[in-house]
Amino acid sequence: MSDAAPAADQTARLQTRRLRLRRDGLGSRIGVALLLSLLCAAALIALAGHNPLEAFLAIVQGAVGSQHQIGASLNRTTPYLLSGAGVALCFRAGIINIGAEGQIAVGGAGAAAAALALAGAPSLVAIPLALVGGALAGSLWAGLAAAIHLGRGVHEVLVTLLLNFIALLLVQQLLAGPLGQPGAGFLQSSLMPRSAWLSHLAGFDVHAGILIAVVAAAALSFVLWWTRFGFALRVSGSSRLAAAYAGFSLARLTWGAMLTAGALAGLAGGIEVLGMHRRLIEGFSLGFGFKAVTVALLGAMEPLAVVPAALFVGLLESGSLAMQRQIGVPTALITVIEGLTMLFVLAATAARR
Amino acid sequence: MSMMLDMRGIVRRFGHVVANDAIDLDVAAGEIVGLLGENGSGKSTLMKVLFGMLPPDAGTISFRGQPLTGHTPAAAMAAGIAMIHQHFMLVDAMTVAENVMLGWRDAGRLLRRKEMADRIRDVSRRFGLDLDPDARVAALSLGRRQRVEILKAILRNAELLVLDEPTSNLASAEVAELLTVLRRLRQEGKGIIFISHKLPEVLEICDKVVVLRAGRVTGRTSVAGASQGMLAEMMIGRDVTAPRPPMVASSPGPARLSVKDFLAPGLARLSFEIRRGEIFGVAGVDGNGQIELVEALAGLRPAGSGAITIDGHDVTRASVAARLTRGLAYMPADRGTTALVKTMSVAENLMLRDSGRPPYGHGLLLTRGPANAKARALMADYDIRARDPSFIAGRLSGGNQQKIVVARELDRRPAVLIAHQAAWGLDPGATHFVLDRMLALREAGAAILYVSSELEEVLAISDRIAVMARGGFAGIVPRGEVDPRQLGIWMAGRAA
Amino acid sequence: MTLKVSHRWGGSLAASLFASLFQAAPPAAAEEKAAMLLPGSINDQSWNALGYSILLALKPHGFTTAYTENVADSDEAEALRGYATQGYNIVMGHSGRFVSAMEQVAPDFPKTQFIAVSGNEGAAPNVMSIDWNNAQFGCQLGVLAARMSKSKMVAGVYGLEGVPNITAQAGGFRICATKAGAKVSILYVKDMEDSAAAKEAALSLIAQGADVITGKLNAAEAGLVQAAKEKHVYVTGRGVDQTKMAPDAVLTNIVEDWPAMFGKTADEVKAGKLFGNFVQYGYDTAPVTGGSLVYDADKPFNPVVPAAVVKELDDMAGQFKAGTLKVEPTREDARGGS
Amino acid sequence: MIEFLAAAIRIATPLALAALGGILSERAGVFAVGLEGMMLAGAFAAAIGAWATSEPIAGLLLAPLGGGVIGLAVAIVAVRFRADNMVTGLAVNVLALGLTSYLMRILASGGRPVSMRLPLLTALPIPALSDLPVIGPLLFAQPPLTYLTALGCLLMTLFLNRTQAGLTLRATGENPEAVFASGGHPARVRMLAVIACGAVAGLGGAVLTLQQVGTFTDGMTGGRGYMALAALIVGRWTPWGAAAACLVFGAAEAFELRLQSFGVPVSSYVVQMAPYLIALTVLAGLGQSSKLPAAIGQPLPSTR
Repeated sequence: MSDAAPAADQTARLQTRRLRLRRDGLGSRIGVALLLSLLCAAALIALAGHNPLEAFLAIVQGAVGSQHQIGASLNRTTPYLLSGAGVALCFRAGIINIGAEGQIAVGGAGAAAAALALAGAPSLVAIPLALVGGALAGSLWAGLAAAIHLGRGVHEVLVTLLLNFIALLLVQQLLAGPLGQPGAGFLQSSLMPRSAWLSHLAGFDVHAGILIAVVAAAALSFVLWWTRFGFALRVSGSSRLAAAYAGFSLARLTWGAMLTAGALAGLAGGIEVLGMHRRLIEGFSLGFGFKAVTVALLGAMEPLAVVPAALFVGLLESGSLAMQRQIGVPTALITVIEGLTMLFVLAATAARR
Repeated sequence: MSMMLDMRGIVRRFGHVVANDAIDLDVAAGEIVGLLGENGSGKSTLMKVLFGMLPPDAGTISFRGQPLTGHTPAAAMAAGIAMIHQHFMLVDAMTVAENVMLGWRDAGRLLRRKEMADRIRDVSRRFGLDLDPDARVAALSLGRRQRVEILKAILRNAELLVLDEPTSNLASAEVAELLTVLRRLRQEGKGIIFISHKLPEVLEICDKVVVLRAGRVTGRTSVAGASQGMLAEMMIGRDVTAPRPPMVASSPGPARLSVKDFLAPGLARLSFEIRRGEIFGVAGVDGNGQIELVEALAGLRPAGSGAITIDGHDVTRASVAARLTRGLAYMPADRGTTALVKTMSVAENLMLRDSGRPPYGHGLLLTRGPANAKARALMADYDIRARDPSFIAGRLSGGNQQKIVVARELDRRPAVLIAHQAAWGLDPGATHFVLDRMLALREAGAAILYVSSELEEVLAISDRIAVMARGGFAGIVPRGEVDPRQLGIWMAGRAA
Repeated sequence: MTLKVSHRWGGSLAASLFASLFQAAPPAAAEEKAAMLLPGSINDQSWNALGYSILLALKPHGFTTAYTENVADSDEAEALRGYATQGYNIVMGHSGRFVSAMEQVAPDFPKTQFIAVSGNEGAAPNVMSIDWNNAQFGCQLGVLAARMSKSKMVAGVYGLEGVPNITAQAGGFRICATKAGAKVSILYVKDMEDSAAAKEAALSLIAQGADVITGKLNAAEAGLVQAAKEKHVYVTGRGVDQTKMAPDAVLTNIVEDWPAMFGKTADEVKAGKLFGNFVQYGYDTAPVTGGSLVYDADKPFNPVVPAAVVKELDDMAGQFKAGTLKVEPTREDARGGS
Repeated sequence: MIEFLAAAIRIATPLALAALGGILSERAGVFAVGLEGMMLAGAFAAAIGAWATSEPIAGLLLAPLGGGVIGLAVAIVAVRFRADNMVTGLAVNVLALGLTSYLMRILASGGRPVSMRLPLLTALPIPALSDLPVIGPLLFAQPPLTYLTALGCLLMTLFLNRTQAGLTLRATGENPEAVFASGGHPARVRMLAVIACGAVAGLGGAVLTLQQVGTFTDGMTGGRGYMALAALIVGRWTPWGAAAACLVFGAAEAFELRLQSFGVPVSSYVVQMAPYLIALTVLAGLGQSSKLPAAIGQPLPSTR
């Protein structure tokens, strides 16, 4: 190594990172895709007899119109960021994991069970342990999918999908049984002990989850670009033959990616429970699975780029409530935008493959 | 005799490479024309031009008196030209009849299955094809599959059949059967272009022979009076035995790679040793077990029986990673999806198989700084022309891509190197470079298995040369005793 | 609760600057406004459509109204807060599931009344739940079903096993139908919105011999009526619309009188009062009973219901009112199966 | 027992129709993950057609159109742009869910609820046959779309095995190069197959609106498209096989409902897992022996 190398490599690294995102004009392609889906959305809004500009303005206002709303949008972003980063990792390795929804649900249950069991413990113990409980539960659920996929050769899409349905029922069962709050008006657990609540960041109505999520995304990005495991994942996602040639075990990579993604989704579930609802409540994870896929795609399967992608979806959804509140455009529009965005991004990013 | 096919002055370039340089080719009805040439001599390009898959840069084609210009494969087929590819265009999961009916107007929109089956049996009997219309293609031998292709062509009233390397995948009994079929076709007045390297077959079946080398016609003769030696010289050139890099006769040391009674699917029982400082060249037509051999040695295919040892250590069932630590390097022929990850950077491709070792990695982590420095050094050393280590490998030229593979595998200072088609697709300069590096490795004491279908390359650098045919070695000969005629005969599948 | 109001004003300069750019005009103070959050779509022709009608019913009380539908669990708190911030006096959530979120949001908006429709608990001083007595009406349906059944087998289809108001209605149904001499079978379906699945559930019960079907579902309720219509058995519905679907099959509907339940509360909130309790309407809180049995506009029951049965049901209502009859179902009463 | 089988048939009908569509798509080489969205769009279009005209037949005509539009979206993105099949399928499922809900509200002018009461397609007993004991009421007194499903299995089998188009379609899923070499257009075949898949799956959705419940509600397919996908894999990409698998799933669900009424000691939630557990078990049991069409999910070379 020459003396000048470190500095030169520093710049090279930065260039690499920038190149990676700019490769094939990926960033601008995604930008165009976003723009197109917003245009379609505008047409739909106009079709409903509303002013698209007004509706978009309402979305922006609802998303970032006040300090509080910024916080709310960030809270909304958190689970998408965590689960989306995990899904991105799997996609990178060529594993289509659409089980985030189930993993989030089970993770939420795991965190709630841990937090309830830890009643009386100080926050410094209760919160980390509860989150670890969530991550473990999510990992376990993803591991089950990996085991069936690898052991029996069932396509991972079908396995993770069917396990989603089962996970939701499992959580309902837990809420109707051992985790349920007696006498509550709904299927929900008791309120978590206060020591297990995720604290809020000063100045914003945003819980610490967003920090955990950003750190997790950064860590994942580190794993992907700076570790041998991440390298192996990227190789196997690009070419399974090359991965075998390089001496990587595909089974082991699948386990690694699935368990990691499961842990992140489980963590997302745990954060939702400890930070948002403060209890496990029926249906808290509904629809998160597909959002995770959207976010992973939008983020071009790069954990750090998943951050703005999750933020986009988070802002969009948090703003959509305001849109319906103020102008009366149905919130179903947001689902349309998400679907269109996925399609356009897919078309835009696949075209060069 | 008026010609059925008349190709005049066909020119086709790829960039600076002239793949076809003013080639004339004509075929009469009831005539079998042999098209001979090494890999890369321009045969397939010429046929693609004929079949409308590539437009020529210059030249004319006329078929049965009609000019063929700007045509598509469909138009070529409609005109009566049929191509039987080396890799069959068959649907394995379907029956013979279904494959015949696929895309064929006469089969009817509502398939006339019974009628078709009858016609298949009929034609099959008439031409001695021996095909059952209800047999599933996946269950057929390669020879039978080829006959399905011929059957398709006949049923579709093809007048001119182009057979691309039709015998390369066949067992000898099947070759004989194929030649019988071709004679029948000739009797029926079909024209046939028979593309091959295999001299005995060409001499046996063809009426006349056209030989290509480096995109030009280097010989044109009637088979009457032609000999194998003469054809081999036209095909391979006269200077085959002259080594380009000056080679010092090696003083071989102890065996580094030893293969004993090794047997795996696609291979005949093999035993050989490569010693310290020796390059063992394997020549032969593609598809005779080369890929099976190198992948088994590299650990990418399960071993059948027998033993492989590297420096005395048994690696017969060792993983890829374990073989790597034993000092086995491997340059696969499949650059696109195995040897390189095209979407990744030069640096990442350089560390593909060594990511766990310094300078690329340490423990679980990658060490990017040292890895990049190393990549720069290798890029300089091996003349890999990329802007910087982060440049995407897939964007580089084929030569530069191959240099990445060479750099990666040689830099490890392997005990044993397996190189498969290591110079494939490279320009002469790059080829020279690669060969030089191998010779340097040989000097350093490695054992090298050099597998290529380019005979010249193999001859240029090998200490001993084996010819692979039908999954085994047809013969092994030391460098000093090479007789091109004998090699040609071995390549054609006749054991010594 | 954990949200410190002061923080809302103590944020970073950049954020408030940014915020001020987008801040909407402050809401006019004098206006009385009510908003409704719905867990599903107002198009479900059942529970959420009902919620929408509650909202409309507040208009005569002088409220301007707004709603948000398909509010996901994770959006609940945000949606509640959104309306509260906009100065809505009453913010309703159309399900017991909203109580949890209201509990969190309410302390920041001490002047807003939060009401969970069909919840069963009050939480903060300004979070109340309103529901009607599912057990009483479930019990009446049980007796009606038992009397109208020829096979003496009656059945109910519900969703979300274990939710209190489901337990109350299903349990009440089983207790009273059993007492009236019928065998009771209860089925839980996975999705209260999936009418095809609910119809299938009803058909399976009919196949086992049940000839009167009841239930408490959302969009899926229509599936029960459809099944009964096709198999020519009796069914009870959730609104006069369902009578129109199958006038011969529908015996009666529980028509929930939310406007009445809300009207009084709304007026008092307008006058500045806040509630933090659980109010359950029933025959014992007459004149507002929370619901009533209605076949169509002027008749409580299908004409096929004999006068004697009608009288028995009326008597039951009287006993509930007088407090001489009480039904308190348990999870065991509401269990699935027969 | 008859009633149990009848229930299995009813539950299986929409699944089987969707699976039939899925067979077209998958045998042409495109994963049919979008079935859910195609069914939903079909259900929606059927509801709109029947609602606007008060004629179920109008709904029936519109349903394939609804599903076909979603099919078209898949065709463009997955075939033309060569995007990943699986993720494209998921994307159109999201799109269909959003679009149907949104359009429903637009139609209801300004977001007010629509009360949609649709005329239902009623059972058409086949004279004489329907009087047969046991199988009469079971098989010959069905509503039209159920007959259509059976007919569809027959026609699809004939189409795949007995027509040039079917042959080409299957070959496209196995070896598109062979199709190209024989003068066909693999990309065109795939696009048409996916659009046809949408149309047939749309009819599957119409079973729900026009034959079973008589109304449209948001997301009313509730995962049935995914079950149809599992069924066509279990049924090894053959029409009768897929239909049989749908019947097994239908039976599993019918069994689940009946299991509850026996008063098993576990909660309804556990019992409701049954169909999914059965699907997973069957898939795992088949394991790798269920051989996919050889070229499924592989994008075509861009030159073709």
